[in-house]
Amino acid sequence: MAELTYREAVGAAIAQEMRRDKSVVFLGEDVAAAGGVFKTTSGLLDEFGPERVKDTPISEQAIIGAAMGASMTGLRPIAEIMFSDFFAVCWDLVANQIAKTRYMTDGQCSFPLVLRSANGGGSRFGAQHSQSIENWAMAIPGLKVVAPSNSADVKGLLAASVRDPDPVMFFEQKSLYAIKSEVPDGEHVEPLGVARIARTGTDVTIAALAAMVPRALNAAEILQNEHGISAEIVDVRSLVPLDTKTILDSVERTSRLVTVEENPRLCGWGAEIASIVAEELFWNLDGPIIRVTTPHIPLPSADELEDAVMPSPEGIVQRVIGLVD
Amino acid sequence: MAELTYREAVGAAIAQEMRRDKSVVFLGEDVAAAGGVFKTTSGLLDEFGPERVKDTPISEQAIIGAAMGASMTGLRPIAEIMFSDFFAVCWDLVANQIAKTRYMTDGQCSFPLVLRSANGGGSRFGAQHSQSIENWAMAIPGLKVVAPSNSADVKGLLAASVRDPDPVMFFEQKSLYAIKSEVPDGEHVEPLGVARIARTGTDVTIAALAAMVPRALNAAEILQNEHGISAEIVDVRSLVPLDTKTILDSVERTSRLVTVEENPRLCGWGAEIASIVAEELFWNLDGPIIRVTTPHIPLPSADELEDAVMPSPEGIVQRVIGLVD
Amino acid sequence: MSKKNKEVSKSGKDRPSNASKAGATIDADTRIRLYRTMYECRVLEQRAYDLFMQNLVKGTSHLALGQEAVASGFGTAMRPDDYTFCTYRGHNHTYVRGVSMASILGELMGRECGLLRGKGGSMHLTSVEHGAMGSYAIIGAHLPVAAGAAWSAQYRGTEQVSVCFFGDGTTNIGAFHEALNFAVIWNLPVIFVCENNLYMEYTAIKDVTAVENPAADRAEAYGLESIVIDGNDVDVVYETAINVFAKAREGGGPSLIEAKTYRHGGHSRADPGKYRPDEELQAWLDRDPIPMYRERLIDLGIEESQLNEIESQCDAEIESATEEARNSPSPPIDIALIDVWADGGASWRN
Amino acid sequence: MSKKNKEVSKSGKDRPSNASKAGATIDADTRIRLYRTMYECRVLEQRAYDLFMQNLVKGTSHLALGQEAVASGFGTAMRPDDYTFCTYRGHNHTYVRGVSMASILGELMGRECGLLRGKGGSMHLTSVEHGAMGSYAIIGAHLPVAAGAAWSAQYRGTEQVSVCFFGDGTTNIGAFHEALNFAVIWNLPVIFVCENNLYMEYTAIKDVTAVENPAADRAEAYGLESIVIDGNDVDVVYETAINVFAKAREGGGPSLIEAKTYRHGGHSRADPGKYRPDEELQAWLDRDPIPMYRERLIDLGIEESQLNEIESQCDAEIESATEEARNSPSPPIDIALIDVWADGGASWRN
Ligand SMILES: Cc1ncc(C[n+]2csc(CCOP(=O)(O)OP(=O)(O)O)c2C)c(N)n1
Ligand SMILES: Cc1ncc(C[n+]2csc(CCOP(=O)(O)OP(=O)(O)O)c2C)c(N)n1
Ligand SMILES: [Mg+2]
Ligand SMILES: [Mg+2]
Repeated sequence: MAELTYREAVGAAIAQEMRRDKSVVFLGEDVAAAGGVFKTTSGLLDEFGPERVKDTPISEQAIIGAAMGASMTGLRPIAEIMFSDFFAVCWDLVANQIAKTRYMTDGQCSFPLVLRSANGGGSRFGAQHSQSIENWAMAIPGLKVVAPSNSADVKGLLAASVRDPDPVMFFEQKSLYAIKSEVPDGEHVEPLGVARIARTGTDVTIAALAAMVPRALNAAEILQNEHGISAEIVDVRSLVPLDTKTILDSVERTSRLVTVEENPRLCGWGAEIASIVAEELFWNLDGPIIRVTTPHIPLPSADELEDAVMPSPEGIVQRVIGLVD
Repeated sequence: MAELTYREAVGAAIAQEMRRDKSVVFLGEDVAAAGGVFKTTSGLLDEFGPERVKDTPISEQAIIGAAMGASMTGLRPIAEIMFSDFFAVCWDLVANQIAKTRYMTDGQCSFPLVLRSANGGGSRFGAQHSQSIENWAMAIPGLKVVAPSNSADVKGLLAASVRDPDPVMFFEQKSLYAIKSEVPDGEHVEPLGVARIARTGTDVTIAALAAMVPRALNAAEILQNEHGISAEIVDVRSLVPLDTKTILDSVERTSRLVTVEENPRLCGWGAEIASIVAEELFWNLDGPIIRVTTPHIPLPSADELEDAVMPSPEGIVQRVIGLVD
Repeated sequence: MSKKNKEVSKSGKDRPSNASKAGATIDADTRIRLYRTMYECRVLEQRAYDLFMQNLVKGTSHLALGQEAVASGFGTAMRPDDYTFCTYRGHNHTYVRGVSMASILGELMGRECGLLRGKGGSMHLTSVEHGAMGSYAIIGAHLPVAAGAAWSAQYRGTEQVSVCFFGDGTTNIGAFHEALNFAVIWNLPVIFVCENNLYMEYTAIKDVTAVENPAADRAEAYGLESIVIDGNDVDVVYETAINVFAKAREGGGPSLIEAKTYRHGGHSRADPGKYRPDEELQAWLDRDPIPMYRERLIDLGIEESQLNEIESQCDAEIESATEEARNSPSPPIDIALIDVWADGGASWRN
Repeated sequence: MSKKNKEVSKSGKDRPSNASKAGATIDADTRIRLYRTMYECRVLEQRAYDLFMQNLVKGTSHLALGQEAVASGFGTAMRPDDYTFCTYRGHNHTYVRGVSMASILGELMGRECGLLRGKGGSMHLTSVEHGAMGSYAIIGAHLPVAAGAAWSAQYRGTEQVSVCFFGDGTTNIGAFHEALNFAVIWNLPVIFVCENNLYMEYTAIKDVTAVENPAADRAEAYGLESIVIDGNDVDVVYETAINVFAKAREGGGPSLIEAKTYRHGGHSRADPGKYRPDEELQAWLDRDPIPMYRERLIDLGIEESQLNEIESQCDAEIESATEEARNSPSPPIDIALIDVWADGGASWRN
């Protein structure tokens, strides 16, 4: 097993898939010659050439539209949207066109494409470059939604996303790009729609995603060491398809659920999971379902302010203690 | 009290506010000379003239951008987006600019504007002209979100939206446009953020919005007459601000909650309300929280197909019986 | 049936001069095919209108009555594996690729025989089998998608061309601008065809556009040639199409064509189109592409009886297509819950 | 570069001829003001860079070192109640409206004295009090917003003008197209200023744009005059601004200006800008607007001592502003939870 940064795992996954399948092409702003503004795709232009690795103008509708048109005519494009906030300038192509056209055409068209983007806060970029928009995507029927928390999952899930016959929104948490962790050697593909128990526990289930996974793990350590509470951490990994089985099994065992979302409070994915558990496991629950989220505010830029509002290990610990005590 | 259609109530509210306040201006596609494609704004051009009632090109980003720029410099614009699905072509202006700029500027800018749109299904318009996107808006901090179910609320809440100092997304349910109901005479303004108990009941609380309110009321009649179940119907009316007090009070009394959403399943507003109740009223609940939604699919066009997938009174009745029995 | 078209110009009338030039290279069989195609489109959409008025078409419907020359001219010039991207006003564009009348009417009526079995409706006709890659109902979206299909063809080296039809109103939306620039810098085999019918829904394009020719006057902003053609003259349309297809297939890159035309009816549903001046409407009815072309064919020596024969065939076809669609059952309800995903399902959980 | 740059004035330097023409109408006080403003911008952003390298500016920062003539020329020509809309590369555009150096540096450093008390950061400088209506960080968004402010001024009859600054890369996004058309058809008092610094982030604009002058070559697509100016010559910028402001205030409608310029540094943060050829960078460093203008002023008879004096004043100003910002505390945490709504709150429920 090699250690790769989360950033390197992105490039490794794309390279793995481009080597395997000539129909995989890649486009985005500053992705080719410059290797991406987060340096996730350095080296791809050199290896695969300008026919397959393409720099675009600042035209997100054209980027996504091109990926859509190419995917429905035989290619498997990967498109990068630099910051996930910018999906707002091309949301029609994503939410109204790509997501709906298979259904509307009675299954005639397929859209095997991946839309990758840097998502989430913690980098002091301010409200328009820090959003966690995985819940925007989850709300749209027809999109698969993936958000990995570590390098191995980046590589395996991105590879699976490229191979998937449906459109996948692949959210990379930008504050994780520099983090190293182990990635299996050789070809690595991890199925979509399978959550991962990142830590086993017996008193409470904490469901988390992307950057919230290390924070939840951190909280679990504190809970164990300082409060004798045993938390099970579920890394949700894929919001669509959602591995409700793993989540429900865990809550059945622990009888308590806390979700930890980076997105602002209203209509986050945690609400969806909470509502599933409140319907399907109501009689097993030993207490209220708690959601830890960013407040329903845009993210501030200054470091102390941003840190104060995003879910923190300490904040998670407080909420869990309140629930379990 | 006069009887007005839901459609006429829209025009009546705009006219009432334009008469009162010269800073209110109105723009959109085909809204002036043609009076709107849903004929909601007929007569406004004649009464207020082409300086205040303006037809635009098919340029939704320019429409919303113009409303934003005008609102931050002294006007109170009302902008129409013809079908709410089209917010996807201008979502950046709505979600990233209008919603966030007051916060980002430390409160320097105000955006007293209203974005009106025809929302929802039931008119056989197919997947790109039938969405209920109130949950898209609810997910964005900085937007107020209103969706009336009857003519009086259209008039009162639209008037209040125009007077509100913050951006309001005002969703008109297009299948309700032709429905008549009573509207108070004279100036009518109804505060935002207050839910309405549309029917009192004791066994279960059903929270509904817009076109789902008459369906829920219909279901309540069947439940009462055929099953002896007394359902309380809460017309949520405003998703942001959300009148959690009225909802929680009702559930406290009935001990059971069913939400009826028109939007597709994942991350709908019902999930948010379910999660609030699952946290704050957990110990009062006598059973699981049930969400009735459209399945997580795009809406089909053919009438039988569309009717089969949207929440129906019969469907609501079935779910409530399952819960209360 | 094979009189040389030089004589066209002799017959005079208000026919643009480039029409007769076009005539010079179009053979009689093609002309007959162009006429038949236009006539078929006409009866198809007239029937759609009747069915709408009988409340057998629900929701909405956008007809291109009067604009048949554009669809027919381009459709006839296409290779079977070329791609068509069109709008909600796309019945003709879909039909000319070889889709049956019954499956179009069936879709409008939400019947099982419908092209999409009722899941898409009037605004979303698609037949991938015929290269009809979809009818798009949100203004502007399909321009970049058409560019994407052209990119794919270029990458795969197939010499397929992607053709994108849209209205005058579409030239003012952002996606138009992005797609045009994109297509040019990547030198894509895509043809953008603006059908300028002078109106958006109820608003005249001239009232909301900074230039006179909303597409052609912007061509230079993308380094493209400015091309305005008479969209009611099917010879002109056809010949223009042949030229830009050849250019695209040879690696000459994209083209933007503005075809001036007019819709005889309203924008959609039962819109009577009253916002249009009577004289304007009349002038365009006088330039109805179908009788205009009929007259030309007769001038060219084609037997009227042959045209009559074609017309009766089409009239019979539309009757049987209507019967087929009317007799088709409602789609099975369970198809509403399939085909969100490529595995055929709609499930978001395990 | 532009056709206007061909003649060389008698001083023998590569000064465009229209610059000396511009000189003819600009009085000495204004020239001094232009020089001082450019110099202030320069020291302000050099300091911002130093603070970034010391890790006192977090997140990101986009400098316009080398582009000071555009901000200074336009800023000096504005009326105090005009509106500025700019981008993340907007420190200078905000500063020239009268905002203090300390509040700008404080915002970059996330301090309480910051213009937005740390809630916006480097990319969102705004001072409504000074007509600086915001710095927008998603490409294209502010063009329609600036048009909206112009619409408001037109409706209120105030003769205010709205000025919108953006980069070359912004000309390829949809909002550019929509805003331009919209401004023209409503004849709005808005001035669109494209600062063409030849690059987007790390990609050259020429590699992704169908025309040579990404803004000016599109002016005609909106019925506008095509205007390219030397954005490094503050006289040219100032005089151009005076002209288009006068036109806008008289009801003459919008203008689009393309100002050719160059950023001396990278796109953002610590980008060394290595994707740019050395000779290109050197040629533009040789045309640095500040020494170029200094020389011209001396040629025109302004005492060098006066310029030295101005420079020392600015150098002192930036030191004290830096001290003020450094000494300012972190913002109180509770401001993170206010001002989502006009009532000052952030609550979504009762
Ligand atoms: C983004 C968007 N805005 C508005 C509409 C509503 N709409 C449907 S058709 C139409 C007019 C389009 O005009 P044009 O492009 O000229 O095409 P035509 O209908 O004349 O063929 C409008 C405004 C839409 N479908 N999508
Ligand atoms: C919609 C959108 N796409 C991409 C970006 C990322 N981005 C920020 S600045 C920039 C380059 C902009 O270039 P230009 O318009 O020339 O302005 P400059 O930075 O040169 O001043 C890009 C691509 C963005 N902020 N918004
Ligand atoms: Mg039109
Ligand atoms: Mg630039």
